[in-house]
Amino acid sequence: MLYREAGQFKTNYVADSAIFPLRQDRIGIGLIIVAAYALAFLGNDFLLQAVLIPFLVFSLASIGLNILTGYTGLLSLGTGAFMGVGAYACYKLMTAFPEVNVIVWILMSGFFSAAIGALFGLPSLRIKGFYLAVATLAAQFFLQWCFIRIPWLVNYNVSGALEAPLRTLFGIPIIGATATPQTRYLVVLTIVILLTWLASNLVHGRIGRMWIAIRDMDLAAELMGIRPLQTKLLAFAVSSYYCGVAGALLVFLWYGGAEYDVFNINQSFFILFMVIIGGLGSLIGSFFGAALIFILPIVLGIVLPAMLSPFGISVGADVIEHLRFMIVGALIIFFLIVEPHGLARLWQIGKQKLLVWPFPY
Amino acid sequence: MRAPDHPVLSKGDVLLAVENVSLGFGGVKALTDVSFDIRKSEIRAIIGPNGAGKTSMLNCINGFYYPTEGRITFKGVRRPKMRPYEAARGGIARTFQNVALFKSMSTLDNIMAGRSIKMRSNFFWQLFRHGPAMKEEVAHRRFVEEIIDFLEIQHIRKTPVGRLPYGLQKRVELGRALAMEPELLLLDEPMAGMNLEEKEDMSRFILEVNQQYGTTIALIEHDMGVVMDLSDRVVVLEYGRKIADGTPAEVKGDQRVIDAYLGVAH
Amino acid sequence: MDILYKIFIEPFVFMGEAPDLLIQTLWEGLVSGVLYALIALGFVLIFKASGVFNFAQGIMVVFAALTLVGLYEAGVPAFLALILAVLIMLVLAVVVERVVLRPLVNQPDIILFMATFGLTYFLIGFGELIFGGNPKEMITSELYLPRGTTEVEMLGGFVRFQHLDIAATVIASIMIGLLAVFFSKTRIGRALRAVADSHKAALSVGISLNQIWVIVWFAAGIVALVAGIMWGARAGVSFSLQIIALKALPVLILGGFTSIPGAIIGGLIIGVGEKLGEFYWGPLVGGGIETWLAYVIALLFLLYRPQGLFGEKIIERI
Amino acid sequence: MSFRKIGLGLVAATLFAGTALPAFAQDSVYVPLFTYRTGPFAGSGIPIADGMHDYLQMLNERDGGIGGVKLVLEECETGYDTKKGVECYESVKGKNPVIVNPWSTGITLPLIPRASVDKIPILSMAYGLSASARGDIFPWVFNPPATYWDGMSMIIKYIGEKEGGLEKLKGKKIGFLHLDAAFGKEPIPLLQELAKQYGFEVALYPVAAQDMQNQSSQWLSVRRDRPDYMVMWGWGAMNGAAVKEAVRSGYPMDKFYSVWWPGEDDARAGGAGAKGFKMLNWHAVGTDYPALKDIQKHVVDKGLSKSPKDKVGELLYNRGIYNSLLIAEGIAQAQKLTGKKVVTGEDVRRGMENIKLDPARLKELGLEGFTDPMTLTCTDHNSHSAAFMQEWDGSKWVKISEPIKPMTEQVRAQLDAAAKDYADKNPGWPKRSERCDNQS
Repeated sequence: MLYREAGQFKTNYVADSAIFPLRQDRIGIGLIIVAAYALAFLGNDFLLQAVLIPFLVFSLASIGLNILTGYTGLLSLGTGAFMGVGAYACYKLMTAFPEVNVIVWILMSGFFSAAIGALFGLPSLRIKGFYLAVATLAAQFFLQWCFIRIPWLVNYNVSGALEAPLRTLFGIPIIGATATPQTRYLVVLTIVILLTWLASNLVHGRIGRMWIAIRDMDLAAELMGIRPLQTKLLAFAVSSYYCGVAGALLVFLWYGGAEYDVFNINQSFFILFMVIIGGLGSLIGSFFGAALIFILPIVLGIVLPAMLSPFGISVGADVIEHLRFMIVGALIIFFLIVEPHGLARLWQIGKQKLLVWPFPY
Repeated sequence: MRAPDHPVLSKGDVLLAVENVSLGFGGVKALTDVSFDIRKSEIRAIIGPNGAGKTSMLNCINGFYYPTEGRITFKGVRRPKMRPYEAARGGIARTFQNVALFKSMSTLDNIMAGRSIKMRSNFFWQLFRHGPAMKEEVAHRRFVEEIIDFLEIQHIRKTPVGRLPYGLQKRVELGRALAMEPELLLLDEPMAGMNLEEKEDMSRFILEVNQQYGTTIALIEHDMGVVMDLSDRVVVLEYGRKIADGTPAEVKGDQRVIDAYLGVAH
Repeated sequence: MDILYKIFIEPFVFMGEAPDLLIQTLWEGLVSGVLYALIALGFVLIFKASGVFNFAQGIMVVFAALTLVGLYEAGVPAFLALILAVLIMLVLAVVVERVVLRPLVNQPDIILFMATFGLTYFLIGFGELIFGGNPKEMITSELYLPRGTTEVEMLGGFVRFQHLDIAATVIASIMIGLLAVFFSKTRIGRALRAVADSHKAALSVGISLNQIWVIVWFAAGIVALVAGIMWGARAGVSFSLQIIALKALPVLILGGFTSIPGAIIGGLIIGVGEKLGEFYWGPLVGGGIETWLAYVIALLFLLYRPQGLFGEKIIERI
Repeated sequence: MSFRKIGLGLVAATLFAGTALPAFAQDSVYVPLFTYRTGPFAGSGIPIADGMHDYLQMLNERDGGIGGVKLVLEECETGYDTKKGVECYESVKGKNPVIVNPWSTGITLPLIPRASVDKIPILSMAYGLSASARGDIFPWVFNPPATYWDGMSMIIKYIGEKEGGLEKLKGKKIGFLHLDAAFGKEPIPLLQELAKQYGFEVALYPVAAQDMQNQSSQWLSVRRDRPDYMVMWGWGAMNGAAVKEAVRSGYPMDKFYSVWWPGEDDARAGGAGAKGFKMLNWHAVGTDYPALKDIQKHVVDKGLSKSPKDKVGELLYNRGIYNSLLIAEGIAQAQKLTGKKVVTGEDVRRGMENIKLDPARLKELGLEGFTDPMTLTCTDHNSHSAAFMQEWDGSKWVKISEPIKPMTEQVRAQLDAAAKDYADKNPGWPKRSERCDNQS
């Protein structure tokens, strides 16, 4: 009833090429953003610190990988390492120039991973598909080795790990032990909203069309004057930028210090799951995917024991973990079978049905 | 958009010259010593039986394959090892035998993608989708809408092309090629698999493009009727060799062409 | 200059000085190469016949070995356990075909690839649920696999050959030989090749795709079991083994995804290459380069030959 | 649109789980146990988890808890994965845990800065950040009974004694096989310092986590370099694989030493050839102690344990017991200090600083001779206890040395430098303001 296209006429091309042409969609997005900010004051520490902050961080990384794999069609298994580059770059920058606000460095750190990402994207001109995926594994393992072998990257810390020194914004701590989950959440939320908006602008414009063109039919794209190497490298760079910023947020605003192994191959797979389940080539899908892959196991960990206990079955944490693995695995297969284009497609179909509800024809 | 080092050509000048081109894959020869030219503003047909090397010829012209021997001169300049995107930027557009649209995009976006090389606004403005980026987007949108009107595909503007019937897909593909404002338009079997009505529409579009914008067109087509009606000159290939070249009437009367098409032994 | 000397001269001088160590290194590389190849073979079988890049091959190796050892620990005699493990791999193949592959027919490659990720997760959880997460010892002696070492004096030193490694090499070679015969001489094998070339063609000559898929997954399961026994005997059976299975990926890159001889030769190149690299050049940068060397070798190689060593040259058409 | 409903349900469930924490009865103490019975390190994790759980469960069954207060035990599965570990921490944080034991250096590091803010003490028993032994700088972190530097110095000392004095190490070569991670790399500076001091040579053999079970290159290098001794800092499947490779490559096992993490299974992996393999340890193996008998009686025989019966009393199982012994002592001391029965994290922090495991106390606990006496103070959160060397005789561990004291001087230097480094690099690191009941 409320979700209707009727009566909204576009009188110019600017309005017609808006990202959310429907007024209801714009209102919806606005409401979600307001609600997200409101959660900072309504949610408890567990919700903010253990659920929402990581969810946002992973969503950002998923957007990054989605730009590469979803929009440009280049499969990458090096996401974890590119996130790591961002985190290590951010640590070097913020300790070398403590006087500059750390938000600047978080946003700058992405440029380092963008450069590294573009470097490892070079083979993409000649290599395609799974071959390219294995090539990105080279980046994953090589960079991981660098993280652990170059003590300069962690300022020769004895712990050999990234530490999160106190950093403030307007005098309020945002990084370090004294930063409250609330402020961290607000910072992460703001950065994620900002970067999502930029990504959405990119993928809806000329550059986005070029990426999709390369993905859908790379030869035809080239015959239309789209330079394949530049376009692919741009995708690698932008994608890695997002992953890098996500990596910096992950270490400094979520964990508050981490070892190199948080950027291991499993992290890469983890993000890839999110992208695939959420929907290749969809920004909103990145959020759905992150929600399903990250939040679902947490919920299962809470719900499963509660569900089993009425039957007199009390299970250990390990069995819960096994069940979590099995359920997540089965769900991945289930979702792929039900909707190979991911949750985003389901969302879209739902919206379309809603548009014409209650008369489907 | 023409690069300054090219001479300004007028109608009838040689736009593209193919000289002694051969193309081989390993032991297989797809083209052998083919020479012909395409003049400014003409409609040039390339015909021949299946496997004659017609598509390979187009692939050589727009840089998708490099000829093993011979040379191709475009607007008086010979570019060895020209990459396909360089050809596109030089003004050669192309449609494909099997439709090669960007399936997940809408008709509008497909044609807009054809404008990519004409768009200049930088990455920064793209990020914000404001200022020059938005202005440019709207200007090109206007141009694309003209093409959409011209091809009479307004009603499918926002439909993903993957869902369109074949005939319409071919039309969208033509639109995408036109969006590049090419000097030379290569059409690879633009009417394959179409019914009579669709063929008539497509023929009309081709003629109009040629007449209105003066675009030079090279097309591959199997329907001899269409070829005879549309084209100014015809080149005939068989087994990778040129067997005839001339006006439709000349070619029609050529014994070798008749043999090739009817399969008479020499 | 010093660094150039260390990179280009010193390692070779050392090779000459201690030829026994060189032989030993080559032998170790050969053995791990064969074992990598064995894992890669599982990937190739499935990719060849169904176009699926089976990420779950690594966990299948672990799962097969765990089943074997788990059954034995539960009191089943060793050889019966072996037969049962084979049967369980058959069941797995049938289930995978029914539940995963059949509903996903004609989906893009990446979707099938992701589905095998789901399978991996499921098998990790399932395997740990049933067999527990603690590492187990492979039942080498019960399966009459040889133990012990032969020291051969040569070249002014000695080279140690583990009997187990020799056995692994021999068994792997036999496996590969059998598979080659299977593919080229039997009716089913030829059908598999037909499927690999074209699904439609296979259907048109009356070959059931479903059967073919069960057969290749079963074959891959057997290969996984053999790989699991060999790796398990070398390093113990535990879930961390599946990470080693990733090493099969650069092997595949080198050999091409569809070539059985490619997998073998790729495996040997990677195995020998990474051992030589680690042993002679690793110390220059503090060692541990083995983790990425294989991938970098594969990457450099790809730049030179994008379709792999034995992959067919791709002629792009449009 | 059932998916959306499911989604909404999930979100609601999360919100609910997050907000409405199960309210524990006021007469109990909540002790979360971070365990990893899954993942690549499960081989080490399972016996430790069993030991930790069974000892505390035994206290519940036999004594009704500690000081009459029941312990609420809850395992949280980390899989040795930092992400899940941090998630575990967040999920237990709201339930007023009295202490947290992360059982992974990777998980410990992010928790250290949080501990003082959340007022939850961290027990990282002989792992984690070595510098946290300094109670004056890290009041909330405890890592008894010895740091990795202590461990390294003890091994070198033992080797030196075998050679007939540390000065005899001159010209010898010691190989260091370690997990290529912060944990494995930590002792390197001390090892190099000692090498300089005593004139021996060090060869490093890093093993990457993903190549734990594929060590043939490292052992080839060992054969090339011919180190006189090998020292190992490994974890999980790495230990077993290393023992196997050592046997395979014919390295003399009696010259192969390890820090305190290998278990029986790791040594067994090497078969008969593993005989002579040595490792450092600070507590007994076996079940010949009243407390362990009680565990068998009250927990294992009642089917309350997950451990197979024959694994009770094995090395890593007893390691878990030691960990729980410290937790229980921390709680008991806290009760004594505060007079409260239901203690909080802040109380247990004070309690930990008052742990004094002297022979009398150990006897009281039914663990006489289980371990050497150990004392924690406000400044010393580690105690730098002595450990002994034990040898694998082919079927079990045999104690072969008296307690070896760490080289206090050298360790102290490393420790102070590291603590200073940490505080310097984390400006704003709070000065200790927590009260001290046990000034040493």
